[in-house]
Amino acid sequence: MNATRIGYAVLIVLALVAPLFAYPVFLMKALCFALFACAFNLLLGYAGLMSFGHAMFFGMAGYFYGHVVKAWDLAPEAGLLAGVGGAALLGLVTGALAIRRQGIYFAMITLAFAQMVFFFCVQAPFTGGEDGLQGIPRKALLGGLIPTKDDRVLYYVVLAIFLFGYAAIYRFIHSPFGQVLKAIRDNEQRAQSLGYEADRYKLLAFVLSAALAGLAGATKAMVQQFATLTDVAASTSGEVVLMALVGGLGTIIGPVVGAFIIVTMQNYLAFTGEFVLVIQGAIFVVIVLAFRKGVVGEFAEWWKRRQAR
Amino acid sequence: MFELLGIPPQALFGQLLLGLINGAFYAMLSLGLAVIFGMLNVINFTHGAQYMMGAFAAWLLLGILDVPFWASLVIAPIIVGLFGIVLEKLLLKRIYHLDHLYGFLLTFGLALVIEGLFQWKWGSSGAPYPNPIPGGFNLGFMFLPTYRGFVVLAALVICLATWYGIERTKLGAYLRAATENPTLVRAFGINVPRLITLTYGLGVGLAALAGVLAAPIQQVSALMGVNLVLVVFAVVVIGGMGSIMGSIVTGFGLGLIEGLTKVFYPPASNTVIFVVMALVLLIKPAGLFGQTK
Amino acid sequence: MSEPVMAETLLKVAGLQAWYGESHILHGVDFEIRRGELVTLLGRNGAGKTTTLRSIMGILGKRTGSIAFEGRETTGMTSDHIARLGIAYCPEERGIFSSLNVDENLRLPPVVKPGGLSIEEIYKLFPNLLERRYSQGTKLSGGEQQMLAIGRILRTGATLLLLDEPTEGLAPVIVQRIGEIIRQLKSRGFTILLVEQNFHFAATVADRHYVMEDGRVIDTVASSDVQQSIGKLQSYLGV
Amino acid sequence: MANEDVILEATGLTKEFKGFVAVKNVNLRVKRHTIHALIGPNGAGKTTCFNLLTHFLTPTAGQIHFNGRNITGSSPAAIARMGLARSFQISAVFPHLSVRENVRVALQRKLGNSFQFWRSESVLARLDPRALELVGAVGLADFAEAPAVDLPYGRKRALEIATTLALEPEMMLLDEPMAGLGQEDIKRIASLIRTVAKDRTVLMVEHNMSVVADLSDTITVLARGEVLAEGPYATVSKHPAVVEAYVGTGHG
Amino acid sequence: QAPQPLKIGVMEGFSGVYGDLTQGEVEAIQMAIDDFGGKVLGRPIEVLQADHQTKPDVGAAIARKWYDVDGVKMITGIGTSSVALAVRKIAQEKGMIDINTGAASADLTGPACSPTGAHWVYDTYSLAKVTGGAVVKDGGDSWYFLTADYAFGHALERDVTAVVKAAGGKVLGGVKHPLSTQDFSSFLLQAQASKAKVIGLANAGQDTINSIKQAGEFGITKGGQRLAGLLVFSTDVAALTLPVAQGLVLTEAFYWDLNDETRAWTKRFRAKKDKIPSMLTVGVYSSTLHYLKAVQAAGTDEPKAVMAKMREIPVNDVMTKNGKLREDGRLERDMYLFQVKTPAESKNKDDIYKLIATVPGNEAFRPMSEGNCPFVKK
Ligand SMILES: Nc1ncnc2c1ncn2[C@@H]1O[C@H](COP(=O)(O)OP(=O)(O)OP(=O)(O)O)[C@@H](O)[C@H]1O
Ligand SMILES: Nc1ncnc2c1ncn2[C@@H]1O[C@H](COP(=O)(O)OP(=O)(O)OP(=O)(O)O)[C@@H](O)[C@H]1O
Ligand SMILES: [Mg+2]
Ligand SMILES: [Mg+2]
Repeated sequence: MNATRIGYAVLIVLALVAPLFAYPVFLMKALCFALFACAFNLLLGYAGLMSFGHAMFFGMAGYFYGHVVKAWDLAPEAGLLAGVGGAALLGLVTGALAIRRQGIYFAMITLAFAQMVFFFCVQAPFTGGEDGLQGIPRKALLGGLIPTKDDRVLYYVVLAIFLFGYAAIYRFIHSPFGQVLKAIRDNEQRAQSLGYEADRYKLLAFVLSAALAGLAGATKAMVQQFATLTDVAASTSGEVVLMALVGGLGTIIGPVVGAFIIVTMQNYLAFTGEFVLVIQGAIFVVIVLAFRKGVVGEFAEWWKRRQAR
Repeated sequence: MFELLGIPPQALFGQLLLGLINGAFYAMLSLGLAVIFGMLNVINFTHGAQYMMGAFAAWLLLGILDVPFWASLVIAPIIVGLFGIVLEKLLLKRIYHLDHLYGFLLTFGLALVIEGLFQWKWGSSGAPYPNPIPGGFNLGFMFLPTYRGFVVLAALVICLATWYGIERTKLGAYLRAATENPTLVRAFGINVPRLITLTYGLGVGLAALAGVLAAPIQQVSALMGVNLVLVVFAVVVIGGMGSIMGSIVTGFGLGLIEGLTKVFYPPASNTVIFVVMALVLLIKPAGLFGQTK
Repeated sequence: MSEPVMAETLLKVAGLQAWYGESHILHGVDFEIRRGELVTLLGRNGAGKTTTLRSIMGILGKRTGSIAFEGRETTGMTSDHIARLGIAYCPEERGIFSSLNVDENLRLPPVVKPGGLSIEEIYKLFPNLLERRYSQGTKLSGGEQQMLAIGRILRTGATLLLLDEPTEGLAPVIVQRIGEIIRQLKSRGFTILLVEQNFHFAATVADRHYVMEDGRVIDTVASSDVQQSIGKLQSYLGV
Repeated sequence: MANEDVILEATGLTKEFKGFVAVKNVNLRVKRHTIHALIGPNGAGKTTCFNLLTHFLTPTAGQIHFNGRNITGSSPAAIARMGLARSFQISAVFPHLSVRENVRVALQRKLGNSFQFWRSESVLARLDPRALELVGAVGLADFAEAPAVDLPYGRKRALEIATTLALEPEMMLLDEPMAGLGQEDIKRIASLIRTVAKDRTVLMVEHNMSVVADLSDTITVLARGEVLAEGPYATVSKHPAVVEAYVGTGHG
Repeated sequence: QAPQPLKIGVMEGFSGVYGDLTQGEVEAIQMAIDDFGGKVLGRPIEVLQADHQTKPDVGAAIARKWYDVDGVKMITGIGTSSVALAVRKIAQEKGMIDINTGAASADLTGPACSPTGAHWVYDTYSLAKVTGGAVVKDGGDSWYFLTADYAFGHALERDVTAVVKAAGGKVLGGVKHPLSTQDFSSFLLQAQASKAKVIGLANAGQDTINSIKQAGEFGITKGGQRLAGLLVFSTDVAALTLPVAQGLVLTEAFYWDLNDETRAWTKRFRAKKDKIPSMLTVGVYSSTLHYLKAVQAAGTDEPKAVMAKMREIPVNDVMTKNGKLREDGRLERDMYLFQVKTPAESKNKDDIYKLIATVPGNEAFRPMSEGNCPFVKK
């Protein structure tokens, strides 16, 4: 589709010049959440698995990154790897148990694991409790080639990481594996009767999603220079669901838009004082009542209608 | 005398009793949540806010109109239940045909709005509600406030009445059937939308009732229900979704387990419910009392 | 053959159009049923038979045209209202409730008019159900579920029964039994609109056949004329 | 060679649901390259038998051998991969995939690339001709790109058969393949079954007696979970117990 | 050309669980600016406010933007220690000023200290020191703790334990409860069974409020045990009401009814925001006023110079007399030990405390040498 191509091209150009107009730290944070939301959506939109505990991968990866870079004093690349690997491993363990259940039960098991992980983070000494793991140094990447002290330079690094993650998800969805995954989502019994061990496919999807959520979390720790309990908390798991919903389920770009909207909302509503939550809540209500397909979904609809005329 | 891990059995008794009291709240709250989830296919994230509204309604009734606790026990749930009905008619009604994620988004947003407005008006620290039956019994091993004893009894009565209404009456059968296939039940001549509205009102009323009962025990504050929904929903899931009896038994049971955790490993007392949930779901896929379709 | 007395028209459908979302399915369906008649809707897969029944029952989003039951226009009514006028529907997919046991399933639809069958009579018709009366409704075999779906609307006393492929997936003995039941119901004064694929079955019970194609009624065949029209019918149905 | 002839053998198959015995000590032998019908009154346990054979339910007792291998404990997917494929009584398709993709998913398994999440799905394009061929064979050529959810019921059944065929199974279990089909489709699918059965084995549950009479080499009649009779149509349909329990006196 | 305004940011979790504590902080800052004369170095003064929603990354993002883009020179408020620590790192990295009035963590003047950062009102150490010391002196020599299982709870318990032991008392035990516990009866029963004379509440907000309320229900104080609130604010006490909270001892840095000056200030404040100000609200006033004085004295808003002046000039305002900003950023000032009045003693609903002791700053706060602040030479 040509329109899509053009759309992507416009978006990439926009992303490249964005730091000229918007504050780079804000953009980086939004990109991290966007990647996180995409990872979540991979699971929900394409494997039909609704996770209520995705913050455990996102948040833990942040801690892994922080520990590796601060306490062990290793390179940021090692931190990112540790974040991705750690999250994938955590995904493998929790996923192996969780994917045996479906629907709301699956969601609740992931929530349960996330709560346990949260408890662990409160107790474990290296996380710093509610104070968080603070002051992770920003080190240069690629053995000193890319200095990251400058927010604008770091922005392009984060953009590259995001694009890598996004492309990976796109590929997963449009791969032979993705095809089977969609079949399993549609009718698991039937897929089994065709000879597919549904659980293994779901587990792989779960691990991939966890790993990408981990990439997002580790990148965020790199940008923000701290990792805190907020990122492993149930509220963050809820937030990512909201991002996917607000952007539009079942579209691959939807979660990105949703993440930008919610992160922007948190940042700009911050200046409305005590009414932040009221306004945020009201916006959710309006979205459900008026833009239920999400921003992207509604836009696509509008576009289609326009084309039809 | 024999001791269990260094705790004298008498003290353990006391702790179990306290656990039971907390379980009573879980049971009442999960009941409402289960009924609503069953019928509307919506995880009612406003449940905590409605619980809070119940407590506030009682507090306001007392402060402004001098309505005594016992009258509030009836009036407050009705007021909040009616509020729930209005919400249902205006908002929730529009989303039933959608995935239950939208219900999550909508009710979550509503909870933020309601709690935010209450906090704006009455602050975050809240106000105390006087104990309607002060005093207590000395049970020998512990001091039991009379009011807490009353709570357990009241909760039992409420739970059993709800259970009977849903599992053993015709109306309950309509409810259960409409949960599965509202279109068809409607085509049998039953006014399903009204049934749904009333159910939501009932579930909300139950939450508010729990709130009124909690008011004398806890500080009445805008944020008293914030963290409740997840825990209570976990109770519903452990009990087996759609099973009213499951919610009740699990509510009380988890109160006990939580009570024991508070003695043996207090830091985990909020987490233990989730551990139990994971274990139960791994062993019994549909919860303790749930049926597979 | 001539009808001695023209019974009153119970249901009259005229210019019925219906949509599923954007797709236009019925393009003007016309037919009528007189009180006490047994009429079938025949037609190939996808002709719009089920859609017609759902439109009559009022469980379809968008429909226009006229549906008059006992002289009252029902297109503006909600389905619960229509049901209380005395129309009962047995859906193609059966719609057995898994959270109810067999007995509860059977007792679920409220009685809207006197004259329905009693629970005992229904169990006598379908002994399988009696045996499994406390089982979860959806744990029944496919055929048993079909019996349950028919059985439960017999209690309501509705004047007009809409049966969507009641014999699908049933053993021949049961099909025969259902044929007998349908005739019995008719003799009790029920009016029945039957949707069938199984033409041989339909031919044994019906007074009249309407043939549907592409969302329209394209022909009517009285059962007395079936023999003469067999060729035509076969070409319609692709037999 | 005698035993070579039996492709599927179940011995002493029993299934109990909470005190209710749905299948009772059933012995079933299906000969290679035959069409074997399983009939019986509603609730006789036919679908349950299918579920046991493909391990969607675990038998309370009994053994199942397929091609001489004991498959009693194998997973449904593993059984399918061994060449024993099934269809479902309640129609089972992938609603959000197109008709072509539905069939292609079944073809895809043999490629062995189904875990490859890093490759483009364009590698699947070479399966399209075969998928379209199968789609055409069941009369769905005009609907190849339509999402399966939009098909009328009868066409979904046809699609399901095409999908099952795509597995090229040695043996197919078909649960009421004709249910809900119009006369026209019944004929087409009956002839389809006959064609594909030439070099494979079919075990089917079916209530449409003319189809059974027409297609099947052997018939096993189940009633109340037990085998009531077995043999070719001519003998079975005259069997007094079968007539009473199943066929009835009206028509055949 | 009009001179650039000097910008001050106040960041709090206004909408969160501790919302009541920070009520009126924006008004308080405005009062400080008015009291200062509305302008500094001929420049107008502008106040920015933000709600960090108790999320460190939101707080950090705001702080970065304020410092980098909006030209804010000083941020105050910043309750919640995770946010406070995150903002502190950013301020330090950028060489900007943050004056924390809201967070409890003593790390702000310890491992996380910054040359351009200050900790203005209280910290876990001072609360522990004042309450713990006074209660032991008063005969409360055996303790049992109800501790929130969070870093601030642990810090409070640790610090009080040290104080109690140093004063010759003993700690009989304690229980760590999760944050946001609804029901404390189980813990209270354990505390009761310990027979300790004092039950130390090392928790905050709703947790403290509910522990106190339920202690009354179970007749803990009637049974002769005393409650010591280690992180309790006047807003909490007001919310609990005197019948429930009476007898509780606690430490604060401000009380509206201390003297004529505080009463006059409070009257002015209440004309703008009809609430009894908490010590955090007044702390924001105090920090802003002192900062403005320092800017004036330094003749520039350059952070290092301003900070030097802030250290040099003694802090004198409605809440602080001759306070001294130490090198590690700690403001040393007097702290007060209060007891909550009984309903009979109280003249009106705002009349809640009686003063028991005033502890001078050099005793109340942790000596610099023990703080492990990296740039402070031992
Ligand atoms: N839910 C739906 N959404 C969209 N289209 C539908 C839906 N249900 C049916 N259709 C379409 O409406 C047309 C008529 O369907 P209908 O079910 O009325 O046919 P039918 O005559 O009952 O066929 P069958 O004999 O297969 O039951 C078909 O083309 C079908 O694809
Ligand atoms: N999961 C289950 N739990 C309890 N009983 C069951 C279950 N599945 C099937 N049954 C019972 O076992 C019996 C056999 O059912 P089965 O579905 O095998 O019948 P069938 O022969 O396929 O009938 P039909 O021709 O009507 O499809 C039925 O009486 C049914 O009620
Ligand atoms: Mg149909
Ligand atoms: Mg069957």
